[in-house]
Amino acid sequence: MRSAFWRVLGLASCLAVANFLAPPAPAQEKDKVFKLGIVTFTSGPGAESFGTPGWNAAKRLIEAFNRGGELPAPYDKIGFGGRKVEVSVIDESGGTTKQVQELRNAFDRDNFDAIIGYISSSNCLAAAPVAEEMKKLLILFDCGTPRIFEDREYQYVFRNSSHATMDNVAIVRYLQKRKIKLATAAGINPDYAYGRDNWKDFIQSLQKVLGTKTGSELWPKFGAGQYGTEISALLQTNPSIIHTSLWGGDLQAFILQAAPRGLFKNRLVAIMAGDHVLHPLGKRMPEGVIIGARGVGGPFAKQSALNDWLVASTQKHEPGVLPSQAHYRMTQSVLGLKSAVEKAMAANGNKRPTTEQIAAALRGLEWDTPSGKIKMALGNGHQAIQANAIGVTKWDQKLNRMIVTDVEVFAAECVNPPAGIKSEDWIAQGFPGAKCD
Amino acid sequence: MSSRYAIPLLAALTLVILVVLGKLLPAWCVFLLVTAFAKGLAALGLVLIIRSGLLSFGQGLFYCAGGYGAGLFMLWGGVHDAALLVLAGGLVALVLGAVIAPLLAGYRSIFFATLTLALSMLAHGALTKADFLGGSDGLNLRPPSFIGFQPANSTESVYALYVFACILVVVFSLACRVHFNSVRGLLSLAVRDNEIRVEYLGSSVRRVISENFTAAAFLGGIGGALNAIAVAHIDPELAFWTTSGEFVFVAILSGYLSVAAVFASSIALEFIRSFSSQYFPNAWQMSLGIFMLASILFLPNGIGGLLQRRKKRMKGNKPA
Amino acid sequence: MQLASTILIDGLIDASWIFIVAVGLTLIFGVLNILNIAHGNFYAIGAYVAANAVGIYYSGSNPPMLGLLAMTGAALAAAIVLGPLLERGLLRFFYHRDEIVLVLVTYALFLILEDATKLIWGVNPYYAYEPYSLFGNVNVGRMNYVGYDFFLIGLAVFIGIVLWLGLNRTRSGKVVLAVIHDREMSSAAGVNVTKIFVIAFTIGVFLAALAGAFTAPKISVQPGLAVMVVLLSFAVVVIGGLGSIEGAAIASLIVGLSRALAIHLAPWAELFIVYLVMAMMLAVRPQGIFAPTALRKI
Amino acid sequence: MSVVLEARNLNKSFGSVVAANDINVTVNRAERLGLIGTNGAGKTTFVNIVTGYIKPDSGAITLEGRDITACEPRVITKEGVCRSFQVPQLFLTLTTAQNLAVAIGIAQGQAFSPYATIDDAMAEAIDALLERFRLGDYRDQTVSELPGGVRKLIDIAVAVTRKPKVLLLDEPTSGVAAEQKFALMDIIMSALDSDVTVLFVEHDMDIVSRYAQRVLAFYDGRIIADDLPQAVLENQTVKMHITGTAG
Repeated sequence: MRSAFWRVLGLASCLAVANFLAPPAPAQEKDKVFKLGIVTFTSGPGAESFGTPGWNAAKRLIEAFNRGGELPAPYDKIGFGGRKVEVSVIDESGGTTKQVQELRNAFDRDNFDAIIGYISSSNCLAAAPVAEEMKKLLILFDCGTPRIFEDREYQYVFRNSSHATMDNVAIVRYLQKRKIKLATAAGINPDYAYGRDNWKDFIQSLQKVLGTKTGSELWPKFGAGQYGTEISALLQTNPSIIHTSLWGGDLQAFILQAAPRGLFKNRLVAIMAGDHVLHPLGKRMPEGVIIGARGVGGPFAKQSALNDWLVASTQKHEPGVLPSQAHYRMTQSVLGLKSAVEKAMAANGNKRPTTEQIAAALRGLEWDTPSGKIKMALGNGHQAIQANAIGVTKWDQKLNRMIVTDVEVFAAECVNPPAGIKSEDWIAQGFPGAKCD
Repeated sequence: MSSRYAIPLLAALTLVILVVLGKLLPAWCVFLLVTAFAKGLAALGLVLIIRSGLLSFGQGLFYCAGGYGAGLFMLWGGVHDAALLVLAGGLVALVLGAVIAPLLAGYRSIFFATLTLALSMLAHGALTKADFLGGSDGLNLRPPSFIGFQPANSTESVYALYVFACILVVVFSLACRVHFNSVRGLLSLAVRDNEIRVEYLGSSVRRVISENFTAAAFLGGIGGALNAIAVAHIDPELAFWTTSGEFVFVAILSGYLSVAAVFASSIALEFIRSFSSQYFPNAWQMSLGIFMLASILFLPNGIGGLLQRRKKRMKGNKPA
Repeated sequence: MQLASTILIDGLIDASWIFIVAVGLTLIFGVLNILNIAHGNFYAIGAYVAANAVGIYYSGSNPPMLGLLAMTGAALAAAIVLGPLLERGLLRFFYHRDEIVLVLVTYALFLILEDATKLIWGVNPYYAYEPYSLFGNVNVGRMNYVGYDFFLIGLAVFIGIVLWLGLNRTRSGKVVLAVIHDREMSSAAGVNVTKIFVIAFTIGVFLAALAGAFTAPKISVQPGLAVMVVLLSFAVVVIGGLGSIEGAAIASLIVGLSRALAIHLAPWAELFIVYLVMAMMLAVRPQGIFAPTALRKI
Repeated sequence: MSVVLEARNLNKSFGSVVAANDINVTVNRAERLGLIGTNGAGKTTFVNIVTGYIKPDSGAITLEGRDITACEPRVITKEGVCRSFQVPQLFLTLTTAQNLAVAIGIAQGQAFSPYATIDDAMAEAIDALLERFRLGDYRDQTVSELPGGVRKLIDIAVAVTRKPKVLLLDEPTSGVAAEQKFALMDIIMSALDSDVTVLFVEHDMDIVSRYAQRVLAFYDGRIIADDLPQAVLENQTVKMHITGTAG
């Protein structure tokens, strides 16, 4: 018995000490660089559509910053305010317990100055209070749930892109603006919180604005891959519009299986986050599908020096690939952080700012990105709002790729709730305070 | 020293050492130990079932029940004391276990394993659908207090959590150790070895299995509640089959002979995972898989078997 | 009426796919007594190699129909490489261990192959869409189907019959059945169990890879495929009775039809319908529909 | 003499095989009964029916007048009918002492009190039992490492922890070398209390005639003779079908 206990304690302390001794870099070097961690899916179902594009975008951006002068002003300074940035990736797979462990390790063991990350809403929810408790800077980049800044206040946690409410509100506004009459609406959404929230936002907005009746609601399992029966059910009920928040491999499989069966003919299909499958599917993506890109990015991006840089850098490293929502949302996040660090530095007499100073600088900040201006308008200046665009897919013979036409862009204040009201209530009350040109 | 006091004394000593060790280690490491302890407690429960010759692939169900039990007790009941929360989580799992146990006690081997798996996947599905519990996104918990003590900062709260976890681990290890040595403990092994003889001695195999399963559920709930408090978040993933798979791995790696080995395995798993995430971000699952294969291959009786063998050899070498 | 026939056809299409996916798992369990969690990885690998093969095949001007053979060939090649390698190089070291330990071994294998697949093929999607349009479209009543899905029904029936005949009507098949029934006895009777194990495992891997290969035209082949099919196959194999080909066929029908029923009539239940069927089935018939019953001798 | 166990009109068939064909037996207290018959004659089936492992198609078993036919083995054991097995049913990974501890714990109703340990009283009981069955040398050895004859003894020692009224021994000397059989039976018989009713299945006629007071001869699921050992062994039908010494 005794030896057992000792041995175990020995093992534990050996492991611990080994860990303890290994990582810390010399203090001097630590001061010079800004250590940035990116948490994103590098494995599993999220890797292809959002995880890897997000990480690629961050990596290239940081590389460009470190070389300096590659991006247009105001992003032409080296690194973050002259400080080189060291960036590394952490896999988001493995569940919330693992993510909380890894976040603690990242701040406490690996001394990251800031973390940008999380695609999964449950990981965002779990990670945010940890960063807050540790008083470390965390910027959420992709997850959709509005709950994070609506449920509590944060000092150290930000989301440099909008939450998911506008993705669906914008589609409904689009239908309204284009005066499309719809008798019934059906939904096919993945059966987990993200899919359920999206459908709820969509159908409630639709009922408020157009008074459309609800048709069938289908709830395939996340990662199901087989949609034959769902497609039959949709054909059977024959709704005027089908809404979906499927994404990644699921969305591609759905489209590949639905298109040959004529699901996209004679009715509207609205894919709230559809831009990221345009490039991989190419010609197999049907025409006439209403899509959004969770912001004015991807095929909706307006010509600007910043956007030109993003497109050029993406195509240089991934020939033939056009940047999509994950690239844009990551770019937004990194640019926001850079702006905040540099603003805080200027306020601090060009000395290295503290985490608190960076957070103060980021709070309520506005900055330019390839997807337009981002404003930290909600959650006491911690939650961004941004404009959104909706359009319809069309094959462009000349460019030999799918483009979007009939685009409508909605101002950030038009499709996002104002400060102080929960998204749910905002929709339920009929969008009070919305400012649409 | 009488052998009667040897084990409690050793437990007290271990607690002191662990508590001191926690002061010396960095906070991230201490936190990793807390989560390892939480998983270890659930795996310890699984060991109880394994000792009666069965293996549950649904221990995550109780880990999840404990987590939600503690979490909802905090969010709805307004209770913030860690001890009460963990107790609540344990009791919720205990009740659930006690209800399910008699239904499962007639199943053996792979059927027992798959049925427990199916039940925990059903719970996973149900929680994913439960919008009022946050669905798949789950719920955030608030920071706990520890018998009136409210930690002021991150380091303090991690350490308080760690001391609390150490107490749980030592208390339940002690309870299990004493139980393993008891007649009832032997009866579990007897069921595993030969159910027919147990029945022909006038004892009920179903009862042994039901009790062990319920006790395992309780420990799973305690572990789950501890994890919930530590991570401050609960979601249906806790009942997913991969969570249960981890407990199975820890339990198999530790073997059924030693309580300490359960926590050693759990700690080893967490550190290996953490290291491989750090050094091989693109192949951490592979490193974990290789570690699992190697440990199954080279430690056929688990870490506990290793300890036991050493002990035996030492005993054998003693001069007569 | 239309609804009933739609549910039936959807259920059948789903069932055939499920059967192709799960039958290899039940074969491996029957012969080797391994509940193989890595089954999904073989499925994923099958999808990847088929996508590669389709990509190469259709870039030339080859007869379109024979693309199906290219997919089969790719799956076969993957199985011939992986089957013997994993059975001889890994699994056999664990045969004397408890069956639960073997489950854990395949879980480790699952983790390893998951990353290995990603390291080989990366995270970008692969497509094998050409074969999906080979059979055109079929109208049943007002409902429009893709002919390829009916081809899959045929394929499932074909695989089922070949396996059944192979096991019940050939000499070597009967030997395999004998091994399924009583491993020690057949070993004592001079059956080369080692050889049977290698062959059965390889066939199991081939069936999984084949399932992946023929699913590839309908999906985007990318990370995360494996984990999706593991639990589904488990459920089917458990419902049908571990190790029973007939059971797997019936269970696939049950699961396929209950899924179709759920999606058409109670879509909210789709998420857990499979586990519900599985739990209910286990409660009623713990050994599955078809399972050899063992009575312990004292 | 008081009747302790009675079997009336027992019938049991497995498919086309009739394993018990109208079995009628009355057993008196403290009797020593030998059960003989070829393999498949129905001896073990009889033992299995009496102890509840197999339910008869018809007929009844009564213990001291109470019907126990429908009872589970566990209940029958508690009622005082205990048994050993042809292949000893022991806890192979436990030591001899632990096997006995489990048995004693169950017998004394302590097995389910979660923290009843092997205290001094139980250790004494274990040692006494080991002494009775001359198993002292094997006390702390794991059962799986012990030879067959020793396991037979442990199997019986475990069975008597409950102080049974009726003890059924299924081939207690099978698998033991011929020259050791008598020694083994001597140990067994001397270890048993004199008021225990013992039924033992045996192939060796010398053993039967030495240790049984009465013999039941089974053939084809029926009892073809039920008498004093000498009378049964000289019965012509028995000679023809069982002992093979006829003509």
